[in-house]
Amino acid sequence: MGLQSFIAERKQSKDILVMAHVVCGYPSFEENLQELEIMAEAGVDLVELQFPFSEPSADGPLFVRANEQSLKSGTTVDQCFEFMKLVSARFPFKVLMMGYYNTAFKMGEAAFVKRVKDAGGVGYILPDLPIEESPELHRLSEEAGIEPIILMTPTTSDKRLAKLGAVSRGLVYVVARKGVTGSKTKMGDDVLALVERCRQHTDVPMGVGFGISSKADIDVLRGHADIAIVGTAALKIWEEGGASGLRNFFAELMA
Amino acid sequence: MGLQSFIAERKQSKDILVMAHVVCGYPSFEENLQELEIMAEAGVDLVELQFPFSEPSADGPLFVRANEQSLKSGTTVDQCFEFMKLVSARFPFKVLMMGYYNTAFKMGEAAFVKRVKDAGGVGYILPDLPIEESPELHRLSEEAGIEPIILMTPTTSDKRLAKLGAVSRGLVYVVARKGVTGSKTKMGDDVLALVERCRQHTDVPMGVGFGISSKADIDVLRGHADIAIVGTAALKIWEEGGASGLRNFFAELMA
Amino acid sequence: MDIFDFSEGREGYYGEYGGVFLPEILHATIEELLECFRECKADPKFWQEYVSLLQNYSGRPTPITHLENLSRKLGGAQIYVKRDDLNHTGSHKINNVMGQGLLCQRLGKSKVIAETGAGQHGFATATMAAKFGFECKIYMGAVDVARQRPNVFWMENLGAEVIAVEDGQKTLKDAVNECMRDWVTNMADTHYILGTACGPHPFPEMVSWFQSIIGLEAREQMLKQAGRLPDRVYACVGGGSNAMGIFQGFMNDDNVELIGSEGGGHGVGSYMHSSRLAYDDASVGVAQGYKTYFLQNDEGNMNETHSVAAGLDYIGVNPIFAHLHDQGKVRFEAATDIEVKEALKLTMRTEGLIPALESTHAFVTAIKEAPTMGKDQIILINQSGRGDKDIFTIADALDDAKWKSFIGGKADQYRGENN
Amino acid sequence: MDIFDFSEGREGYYGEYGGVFLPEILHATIEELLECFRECKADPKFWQEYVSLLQNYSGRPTPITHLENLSRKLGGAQIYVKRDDLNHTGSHKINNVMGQGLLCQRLGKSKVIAETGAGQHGFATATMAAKFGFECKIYMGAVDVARQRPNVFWMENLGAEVIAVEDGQKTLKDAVNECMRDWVTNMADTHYILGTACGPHPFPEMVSWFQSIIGLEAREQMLKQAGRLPDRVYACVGGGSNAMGIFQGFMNDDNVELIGSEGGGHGVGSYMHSSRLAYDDASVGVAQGYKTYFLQNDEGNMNETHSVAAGLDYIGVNPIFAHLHDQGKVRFEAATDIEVKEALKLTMRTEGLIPALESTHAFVTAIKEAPTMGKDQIILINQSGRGDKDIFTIADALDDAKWKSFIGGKADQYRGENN
Ligand SMILES: Cc1ncc(COP(=O)(O)O)c(C=O)c1O
Ligand SMILES: Cc1ncc(COP(=O)(O)O)c(C=O)c1O
Repeated sequence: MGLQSFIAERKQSKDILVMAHVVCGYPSFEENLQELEIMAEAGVDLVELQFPFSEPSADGPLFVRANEQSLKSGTTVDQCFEFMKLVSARFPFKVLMMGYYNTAFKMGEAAFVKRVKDAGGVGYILPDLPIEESPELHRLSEEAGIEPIILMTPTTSDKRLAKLGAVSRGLVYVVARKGVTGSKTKMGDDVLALVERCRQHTDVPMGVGFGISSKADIDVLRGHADIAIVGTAALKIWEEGGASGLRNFFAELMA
Repeated sequence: MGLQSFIAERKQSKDILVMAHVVCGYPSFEENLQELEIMAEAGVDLVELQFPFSEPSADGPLFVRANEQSLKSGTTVDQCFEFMKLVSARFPFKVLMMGYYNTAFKMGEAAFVKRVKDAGGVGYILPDLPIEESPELHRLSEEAGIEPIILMTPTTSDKRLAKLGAVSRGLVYVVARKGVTGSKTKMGDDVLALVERCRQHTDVPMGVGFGISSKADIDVLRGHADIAIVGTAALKIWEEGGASGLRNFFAELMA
Repeated sequence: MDIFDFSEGREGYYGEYGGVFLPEILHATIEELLECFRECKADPKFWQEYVSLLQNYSGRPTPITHLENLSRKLGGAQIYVKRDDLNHTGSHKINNVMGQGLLCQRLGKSKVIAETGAGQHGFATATMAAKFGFECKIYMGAVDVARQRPNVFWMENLGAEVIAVEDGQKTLKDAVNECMRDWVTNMADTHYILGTACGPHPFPEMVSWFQSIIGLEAREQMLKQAGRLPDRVYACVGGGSNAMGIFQGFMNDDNVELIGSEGGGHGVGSYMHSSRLAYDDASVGVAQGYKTYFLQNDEGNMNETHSVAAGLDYIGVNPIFAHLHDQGKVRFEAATDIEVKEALKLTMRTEGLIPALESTHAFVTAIKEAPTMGKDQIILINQSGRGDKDIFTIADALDDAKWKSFIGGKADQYRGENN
Repeated sequence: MDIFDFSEGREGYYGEYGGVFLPEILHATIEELLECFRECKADPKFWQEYVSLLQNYSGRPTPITHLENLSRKLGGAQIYVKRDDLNHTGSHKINNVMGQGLLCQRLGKSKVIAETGAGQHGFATATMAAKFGFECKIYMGAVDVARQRPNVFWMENLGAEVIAVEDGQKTLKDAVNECMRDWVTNMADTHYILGTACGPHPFPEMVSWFQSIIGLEAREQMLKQAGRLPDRVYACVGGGSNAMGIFQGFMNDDNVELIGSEGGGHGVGSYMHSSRLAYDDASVGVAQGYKTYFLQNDEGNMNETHSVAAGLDYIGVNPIFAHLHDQGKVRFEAATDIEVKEALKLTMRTEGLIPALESTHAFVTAIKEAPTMGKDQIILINQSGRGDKDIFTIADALDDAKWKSFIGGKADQYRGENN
């Protein structure tokens, strides 16, 4: 089943889905598994598996350090794909590859698509790959039946939203604010207005991310967005509170 | 009795005279007196009393340090003149003021001449005062009956020697070599030739200085120059060998 | 040949290199920048204003110096040097920075950010910001902050905030990442003054354009002073801005060979260098907003790089050079750390010039090749900066014992003051 | 008015100041120098050669920069700055040194000696010697060697021998004495490159002549850039060479007021300063070969002097200024150490310029006076040098804590290497 129908199906029983995030190999693949187990238990619907990159220029400090530490401990792209395979087989949520374009570019776009697909991934998020640079990758993805996730942002003009909307598939990642991952966003009318603006240009489901860290944030989005994307907040909790902390976090978040 | 007649008189009993040097107030006026006593005993004929100056740019390292230390210990121009008075009264040798022009300039040339005269000095050596700058001082000196000592050097042209000769009185100080006081000079034909060259231009007695440190040096000059001028060598001995050292030094030198 | 005529290819691409690989959120900002740059480039008054600003503030035109002693000593080609070391703040970096300052004014932005490695670009940017009245933040790897304190000192005194970047290798490339992070947050009122001809379009073109003043001057000066064009032109290549600057003066002169000299570090095979094109260790990739040759591993993660010259110690090379290298239009060589030290000593003693360690890389290659050339041949070296502000690095590189003991004494003095 | 027309007075005298007070042994040498200088001055080709050497090697003409920000901030006169800081080696000292280098070639001498205080003149001389192929010895007070190690480092690397002078106050004046001592020994093959417009004739005239290039350029540039002559011209005065340099451009312009700014150190009455003319502590004397105002005691021994700027920290002033002061042709003011620090900070932040501490003295006086002048009035400041090579002194002067801890870390690193 493709990403979009998966989302549609899940949304029949929930008013908003949750997408979570782990950085592959940080703190370790074992801990990643524990985190994912907790996320699955809590009913998380989608997970981004970030492939660590040496130049994570769109990430905030916590993820930057996670990328760095993961690479330092020897994480390879092969390991990430194997992990993806394991995870997508074991858990009910759907898995997306998240990372930087160079990871895909270096192995070749065709190989990249094939490997995501083979590992059970339903799509990928490459924040430094603009649509101007991705027609071929999108074509290959479509052939393979996986989805390239398009990002829409507060600085995107209507004209450009139309362009982005035209090629968006699976889901759209609405970036709630300027900046990098990790800092808090005030979830309010601005964000909802942005989601509405984006909806004018596409029918695919809307995920909202960047700075979501509480049930209150999700409540704001409920009825407006389809998916709440939780990134840094979860990693922070894991680092500070371990398994029980994370369990409580997701329990509260998704209550 | 003026300088030149004094020299003439002394030369009747000696084939060469000796002029020695002390830096006033270095190591102290007391030690100066002890040195002078030894010089007098040894039969030294003339003594330069150097008035310390803060910028002794024509002096070598030993005298530079002596100038500096003397000033540091508080030596004043008044003290130097008083010391000159004491010395010229107590000892049989004749005394010359030696120093830099600024000492004379600051008190005024007329006052300077009067004070040298009053202190029993027979003349002065101001190595940084060229003849172009000294007509008035020379005039005052002549009036007072003291002598401005002219320096003649290895780099002085015949034309200039003639000019210098024309205004020289008392004695001429023949600078044995280029450089500052203190380093050794090879006393040989060059020096003698220079003395001969100087004699072409004046009849006043010739003293030779810069680097004379032994009887052998004096022996070379004997019969050519009228006066051997011993500077740094004596101070060095005093510093290293004290009174007995200096006594031996002069005994050998003048044997 | 106009490498910036994109009418037959994709805008911002040089062969297969270049492009814009930025987060979507910067799309509008980079478009706005591109548009503003296009306006400036089309407006002769802008260039006039730029030239007169550099003349009055930075001392342009910088002269060409004929190195008669060195030429004689090497016994081959006549060596001329373009003296961009005489610029205000001591390097060619000021050219680009002043140009972007004017552009930033047009953009109506009040804040500037910049990455810096050796500190020269940061120093120039802080200077420009003081002159233009912009708020200024300089991102600098923590390792560089520690080893380039003199430049940090000046930047701070010029009113800039210097932020030590603690991520990654804590050097230049990490400072670039941090600039991107600042920019995606503050682009509304902030312009990113990229320091070399790298990064996303239009930066390679824009920085090259501003630096082309070097080559424009140099070509005219060579004709006037030497009576003809040089046979070869040498420049060091970090990101490639000073080299692009001087090469552009001779791009259409087929008989002028263009040679870029990269940081050879510990030499070929050492994997401790920053030669992207002269050695075979780099491959094509996409990072920091553009596609070019990077020193990276098979999975696309960047390798550690090294050069005695902090300003050459960078993973990527400007995409224009990647293309010109493919085309055989520019030849690339590397100079090792050891060769650089020797060439620096030679240049100081024979000519009284102190090239920056970066620039000395160009001297190394020129000094190697001059003796093989005829006495009637002419070479031109771009001295992109002066070395006297890199005293710590050079004293370290030359392992100067008296310097070290001076620093020890200074430290003792400071510690004494604190007691 | 031609101050160098001695036809009605004594050659080498300016009023009652100047002259030649040297040991007889130097008579022939100084005559030879005078004769050679007269030839050079009479030979238009010499001046042409001099100008083109400076153009091609040192980047002359240096520009004039209009300080719009500072002028606006002060709310008075429009401030322009002559940028001799952009010279090769970083100060106006190179002008004189290059000129004397050419002259030394004419004299057929193969060795040069020079005194230096801050090190700028020594640095320039070592550079010139490398370029001309002269053997070079630099005399520098031991105290200055210790505190100006960066300059010593460069001089040595340029091939000069730097000799620490252990006599006297172990500073500039003692280095001058030591040069005299070397010169009386080695004059046959050695030329003494005096660094300022002091010393025996013809040095004051000769150094002033070479430095007059500053004023020649500046006058023309002011007319072109500001449309008219400045109302006032400010320069710092150590020995007085940069000030003589710029003032000569305006000597015959009666409406241009000339202001020299001396080292006020700890201020009037402190006896820790180097203001010979602005304060009342100096008197006429004869030392170091010439007659002028010296900071000396009643017996003619020199006093200790002080200035935060090593290059102003000198006992005497050039005899031409002593005369022009008597004549009321040049006004003299003093800038204290504290004022200098404040003006330096202000200039860095508002204009992105880092004047040398010496030059900052001129800024202090100009900054004090600009607000009292009309907005339609114009002042010109001579920025004789750049401050970035004085980082140790300036960091000390600004008491920069991060700098101190950087130095501590560097010292620890070096000590570690030795274990
Ligand atoms: C003096 C100097 N030259 C060259 C470079 C290298 O940069 P680019 O290749 O962009 O000229 C730098 C960079 O800091 C530099 O400071
Ligand atoms: C930059 C600078 N300005 C001024 C001076 C003072 O010298 P003068 O008065 O001869 O210009 C010096 C002396 O070292 C200097 O380095």
